Amino acid sequence: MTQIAWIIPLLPLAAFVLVIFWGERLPGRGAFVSIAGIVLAALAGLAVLGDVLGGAHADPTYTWAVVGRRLLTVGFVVDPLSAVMLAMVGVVASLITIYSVGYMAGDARYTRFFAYFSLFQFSMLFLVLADNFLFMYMAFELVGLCSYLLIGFWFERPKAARAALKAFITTRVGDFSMMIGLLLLYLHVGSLRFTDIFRAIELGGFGGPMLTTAALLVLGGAIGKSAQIPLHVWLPDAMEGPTPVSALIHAATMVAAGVYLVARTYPLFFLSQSHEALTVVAYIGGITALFAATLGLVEDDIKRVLAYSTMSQLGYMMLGLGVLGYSAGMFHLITHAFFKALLFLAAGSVITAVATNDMKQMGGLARIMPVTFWTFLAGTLALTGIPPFAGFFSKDAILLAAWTQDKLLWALGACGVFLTSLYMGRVIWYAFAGQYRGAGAAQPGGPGTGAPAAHAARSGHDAPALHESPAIMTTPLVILAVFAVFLGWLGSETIGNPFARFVHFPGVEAPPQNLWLLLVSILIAVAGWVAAGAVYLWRIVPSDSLRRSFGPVYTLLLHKYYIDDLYAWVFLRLGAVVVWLAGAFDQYVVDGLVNLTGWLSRQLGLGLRYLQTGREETYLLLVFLGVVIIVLVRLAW
Amino acid sequence: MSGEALAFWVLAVITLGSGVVVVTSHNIVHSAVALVPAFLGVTGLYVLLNAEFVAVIQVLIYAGAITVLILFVIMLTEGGTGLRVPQRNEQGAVGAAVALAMAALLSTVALRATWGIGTRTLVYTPGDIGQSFLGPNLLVFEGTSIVLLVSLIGAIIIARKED
Amino acid sequence: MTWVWELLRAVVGTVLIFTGVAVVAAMFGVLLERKIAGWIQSRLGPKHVGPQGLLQTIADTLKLLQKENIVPKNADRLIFASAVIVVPLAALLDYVVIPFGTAGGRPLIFRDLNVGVLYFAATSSLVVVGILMAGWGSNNKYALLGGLRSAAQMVSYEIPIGLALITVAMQAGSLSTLAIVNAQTGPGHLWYVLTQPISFLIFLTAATAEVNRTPFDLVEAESELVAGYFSEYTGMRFALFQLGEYGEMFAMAAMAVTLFLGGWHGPGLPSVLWFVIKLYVLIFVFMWVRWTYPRFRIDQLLNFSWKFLIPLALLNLVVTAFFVMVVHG
Amino acid sequence: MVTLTHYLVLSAILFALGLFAVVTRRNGVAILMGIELMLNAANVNLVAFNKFTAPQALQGQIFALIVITLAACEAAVGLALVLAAYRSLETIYVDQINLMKW
Repeated sequence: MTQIAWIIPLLPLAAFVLVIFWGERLPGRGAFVSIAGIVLAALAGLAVLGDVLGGAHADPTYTWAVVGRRLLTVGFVVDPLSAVMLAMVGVVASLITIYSVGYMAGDARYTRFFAYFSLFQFSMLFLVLADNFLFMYMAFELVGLCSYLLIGFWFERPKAARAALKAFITTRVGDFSMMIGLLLLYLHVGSLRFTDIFRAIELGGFGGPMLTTAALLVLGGAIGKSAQIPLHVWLPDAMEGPTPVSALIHAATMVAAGVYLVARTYPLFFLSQSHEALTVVAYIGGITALFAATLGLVEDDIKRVLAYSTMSQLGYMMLGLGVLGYSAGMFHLITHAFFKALLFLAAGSVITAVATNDMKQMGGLARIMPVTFWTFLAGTLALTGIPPFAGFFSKDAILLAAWTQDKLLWALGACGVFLTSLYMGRVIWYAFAGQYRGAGAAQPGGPGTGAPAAHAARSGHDAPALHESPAIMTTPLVILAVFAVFLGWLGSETIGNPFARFVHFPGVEAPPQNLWLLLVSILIAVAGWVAAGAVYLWRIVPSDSLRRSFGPVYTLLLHKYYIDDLYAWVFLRLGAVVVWLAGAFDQYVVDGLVNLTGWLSRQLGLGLRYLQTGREETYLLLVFLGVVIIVLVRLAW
Repeated sequence: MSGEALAFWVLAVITLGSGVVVVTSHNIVHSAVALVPAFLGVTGLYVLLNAEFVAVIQVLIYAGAITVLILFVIMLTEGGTGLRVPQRNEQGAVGAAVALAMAALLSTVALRATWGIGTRTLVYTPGDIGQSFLGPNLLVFEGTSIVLLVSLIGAIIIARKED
Repeated sequence: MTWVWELLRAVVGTVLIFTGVAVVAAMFGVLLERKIAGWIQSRLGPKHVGPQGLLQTIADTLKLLQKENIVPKNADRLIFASAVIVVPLAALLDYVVIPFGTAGGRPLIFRDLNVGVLYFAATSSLVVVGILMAGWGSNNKYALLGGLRSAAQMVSYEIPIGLALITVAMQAGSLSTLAIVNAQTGPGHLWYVLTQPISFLIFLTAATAEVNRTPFDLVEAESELVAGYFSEYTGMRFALFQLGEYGEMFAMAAMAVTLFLGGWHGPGLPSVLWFVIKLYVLIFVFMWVRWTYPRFRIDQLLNFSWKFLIPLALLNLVVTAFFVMVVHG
Repeated sequence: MVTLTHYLVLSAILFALGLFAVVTRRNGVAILMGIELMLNAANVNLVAFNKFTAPQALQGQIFALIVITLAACEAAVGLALVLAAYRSLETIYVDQINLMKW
C-alpha cells in the first residue's frame, strides 16, 4: 500500500472531475461520489498508517523533466509524519463531508460545493504526500485556491466575496515568501527534494545566515497558511464560508498545512545556526497563541470565537515545534484537528437551528439540542486542556517543552491556556445555558448564513420549534467526540507516549516529565473555567461592569488591536501618499520630459514624415541598402 | 564530375530557376506554382546534406502545406484577375541593385572565409533529432509549440468573418 | 555518394515500373469498380467486351487515347498541361517506401528510408498541388471550385492521417516501413489493426477522404460540379487523372496494409500474394463504401475532420504515448 | 567535390531572389513567397553548416526544423492577414493599403 500511496489523493480528484462535470446526474447529486472518494481515501490512508506502524517506508522519486542539465524529479514520501496526517485528514474530511450532506441540503449550488470539497481534499492529501518543495508549493497554491472558492461559496454576499479575496491575497503574501525561499534553496542545493536539501545541509554544503534566511522565507508560507501573526487577518473573516468549510479548512486541514510544512522541513529550521529559525517559530507561535486568545474574549459570533481559538491553537503548535517539542506540536495538530472539527460542526448544528451566528441570541440550547450540546462540551473540554480529554495531553506536552526551553514562552502559553478556558466557558454559557434569547426564532434570517436561511424557509410556519439536527449531522459529531475524548491517551506518558515514539525527530530529546508543571497547567485551565463561571454563570462579576472598567482594553480587543485598520492605513493611506507623490512626479517631471520629447519629435516628424512611406518594402530596401553601404564603406577603409 | 556534384548542380539549377520564376513572373499563380520546384530543389539539397528528416519535413510543410495555402489564398482573393495590373512597384531597379549587391556580398564572404571543417560524417536518424528536441533543446521545442498554438489561434481569429 | 544514385535510381525505377504496373492496376481497378457497383446495385456491369467484360477498360483506354486533347480557350496552358503530370507522379512517388513482400530473403522495396512513413505523408500531400493547378488552369468555375474544395479537404484530412501514422510509428519505435512491418510479426507481436484499431479506422476514413472517394467525393460531385477539377480534361489527360486517382487509392490501401495488416506476412502463400490479397480486400472496402453511403456536405466534411477525427486522433495519440511510455518505461 | 562554399553561394543567391521579391512585389501574397524563399535560403545554410563544420552536432538541423515550423506559423498568420485585408479593403496590393498613413 505504501508503494502506491499516490493513489490516495487521486481518489478525491477523480470525485472532483466526476462531480464538477456530471454532478447533477450522479447519485445524491454528486454528494455520494464525493463521499465515496474521501472515504476510500481515508480507508487507504488508515491502511498506509497501519503499514507504516509496521515499519514500512517509501520515498520513490521519478524524473519528471530534464531541462538541459537540470533534473526535475517528483515523488511522494510515506513516513510516520505523512502517514499520521493522511489518516487524520482522511478521517476528519470524511466525517465533515458526510455532515455537509445535512448542512448544505437545499443550497442552490449543492453539487458544486461537493466538487470543490473533493478538490480541496485532493490538494490537501497531495500536500501531505509531497516529497519536494515543488509539489509542496503547488499543493499550497491549490489549497489556497480551494479555500478561496469555498470561503466565497456564497459569493452573492459581498462580505463572503471580500473575505474570500482577503484570504486568498493574504495567504498569497506568505506563499510568495515561500516561493522565494524555495528558489533560494534550489539555487544553493540544486534540488527541490526534501531529502536532498536536508542532506546538503547536514553535510555542511549550505548553512549560515543564508540557511536561516531560506528557512524564515519558507516559514513565511507557513505563517500565511496557518494564520499566524502578522498574516492572521484572513482567518476570522473566512468564517463567512459555510460551516463545514470552516471545519475542514480552518480547523482540520488547510491551516494545519503551515504547521505541517514546518514539521516536514524541520531540519531546515533545526540545523540553522543555534536554532535561530526555530526561536522565531516559537515566538511567533507563542505570541499568536496569547494574542488570538485575547481576541476570542470579546467576540460574539460563535464561529469567529472558534476561529480565534483555532489561531491560538495553531500558535501552540508552532510554539511546540519551535521549542523542540516536535512530537508535541504534531500531536497537538492531530488532536486539535479532531476536536476543532467537532466544535465547528457542533457550532454549525447550532447555527442551523437558530439561524444566527450571534451567541447573545442563543441560550438554553443544552436542553433543546442534547447531542450537539454534549459533543460540543466534549470538544470544549478537550480544547481547554481538562484531563483526560485529548487537548490536555498534547497541550501539556507543548507547555512542558516550552518550560524546558524558555520560561517566557511558557508564560505566554500559560496565559493563553487561562484565556482559552475563559472564552470557551463564555461560549458554553452564552449558547447553551439559561433561557433561549433569540428574539424571533419565528423570523429567522438576519445575518444568518445562506444554508440556515434556506433551512428555515423550508421549515415554514413552525419555525419556532427549535429541534436537534438530523442524524446525518449528529452522527459525525458523536464520532468526532469519541476521538476528542479518547485520542489524547495516545500521547500519554502513562502508557509510554506511543505517538511520540512513532512520530519523532531524531536528535530531539523529549524533556523529562514534570509533575508540578502538570498540576500548574491543570490549575490554570480550571481557573479559567472558574473565572468564566464567575462572570457568565453565577454573575458574581457581571460582564457589563468588567467591560466598563476595562473600557480601553475592551475597545482595543473589539477592534482586533487595530491590525486590520493598521494594514488598511499602511497600505491605503500611506499608499495613497506614495501614489500622490509618484503622480505629481509623473505629471510634472516625467510628463514634462515626455511632452518635451514629444514636442521635439513632432517638430522633427513634421520634417521627416515624408520618409515614412508606410510600406515595408521601402523600409526593408533601406535596411539592406544600409547593410550594403556599411560593408562597402568598411571594405573601402 | 561525381554523382554528388552532378546532383548538386541539377538541384541548384532547379531551385534557382524556379526561384527566378517566383520573383519575376507577372502571373501570381505561376509564381506560386513555381514555388513547388524551388522547395523540392531545396529538399534535394537537404538530402545531399544527409538531412533526410529535414527534407521530408520540408516537403510536408513547404510543398504540401504552405504552397497549397498560398494558392488557396490567391484563389480566394483575386486569383488571376490582376493579370493586367503591374505586379512590381516603382523601386524595381533599386531593389534589383540591392539584391544583386547582397548576393555578391554574401557570396564574397562565403568565398573568402575559411571554415572549420568537421571530420566525421554521420547518418542522422529521426530518433537522434527527437532525442535532441526532448533533451537539450526542450525549451526551444516548447517555445516553438507555444508560438505554433498562438499563431494557430491568431490565424483563426484574423481570418474568420465578422458575425 | 553512391547512395544519392541509389535514391535517384529508386525513384526513377519506381516511377517507370509503376507507370506500367499502375496502368494495369488502375485499369483493373476501374473494371472492378464497375463490376462491384453493378453487383451492389443488382446490375450486371460491363459485360460485352471480352469474357464477362474483362477487356472493357482496355477498350475505354484505347478510345481515350484516340480522343482529341481539348484545351479551353482562355486556359492557362502551361499549368493546364503540367497538372496532368503532377497528379499521377505524386501518387506514384508514394510507392518508393512500400514493401511488397520478400524475394530470396530480401524485402521487395525500392528504398527503405529511415523516415519512410513521413515520406509517404509528404508525397501524398503533393497531389493537392496538382489538383489545384488543374482547377485553376482550366479557367472554369466548376473546376476551380472543385480544386478549392479538394485543397481544403486534403489539407484537413492529412492531419488525421499523420496522427494515425505517428501512433503506429510510436508503437513500432521506427519510421521505417520495413521496421514497422517486421514489428508486427513474430511471437507476441500483433498486427497493429488489433492494437491500434482506432488509428486504423481513422486512417481508413481519412484515406477515403484523401483520395476523394464517396462519401467524401464532393470534389467531383457530378450533380454540383460536373466532374470537378478535371471537367475540362479530355482524352489521354483525363486518363492520366484517372491513373493518378487510382494510383493514390492503391497507395493508401498499400500503406494501410503495411502499417496495420502486417504487410506481406502471412502463412503458406508467397509473401507478394499475401500482400496483394490484403490490398484487394481494402480496395474492396473502399468500393463497397463508395456505393453504400451518400455524399457529405462540404461543411459537414470539414467539421468531421476538425471536430471529430483530429480530436479523436490526438486522444488516441496521447493514450498510445502513455502505453508506450509504460511498456518501454 | 561539393564544398560548403557551394551551398553558401547558392543560398546567398536564393536569399537575394527572395529579397528582391519582398522589396519589389506589390501583391501581399507574393511578398510572403519572397519571405519563404529567404527562409529556405537560411535553412540551407543551417543544414550545410551542420554537415560541414560540426557533423557531430544536430543543432543546425534542429534549428532548420524550428525555422520551418515558424515559417508555417508565419504563412498561416500572414495569409490570414491578407485575407482579412482583402475582405475589408478589397485589395491585396500593399501599396494601396494605406489607411493608417499620414
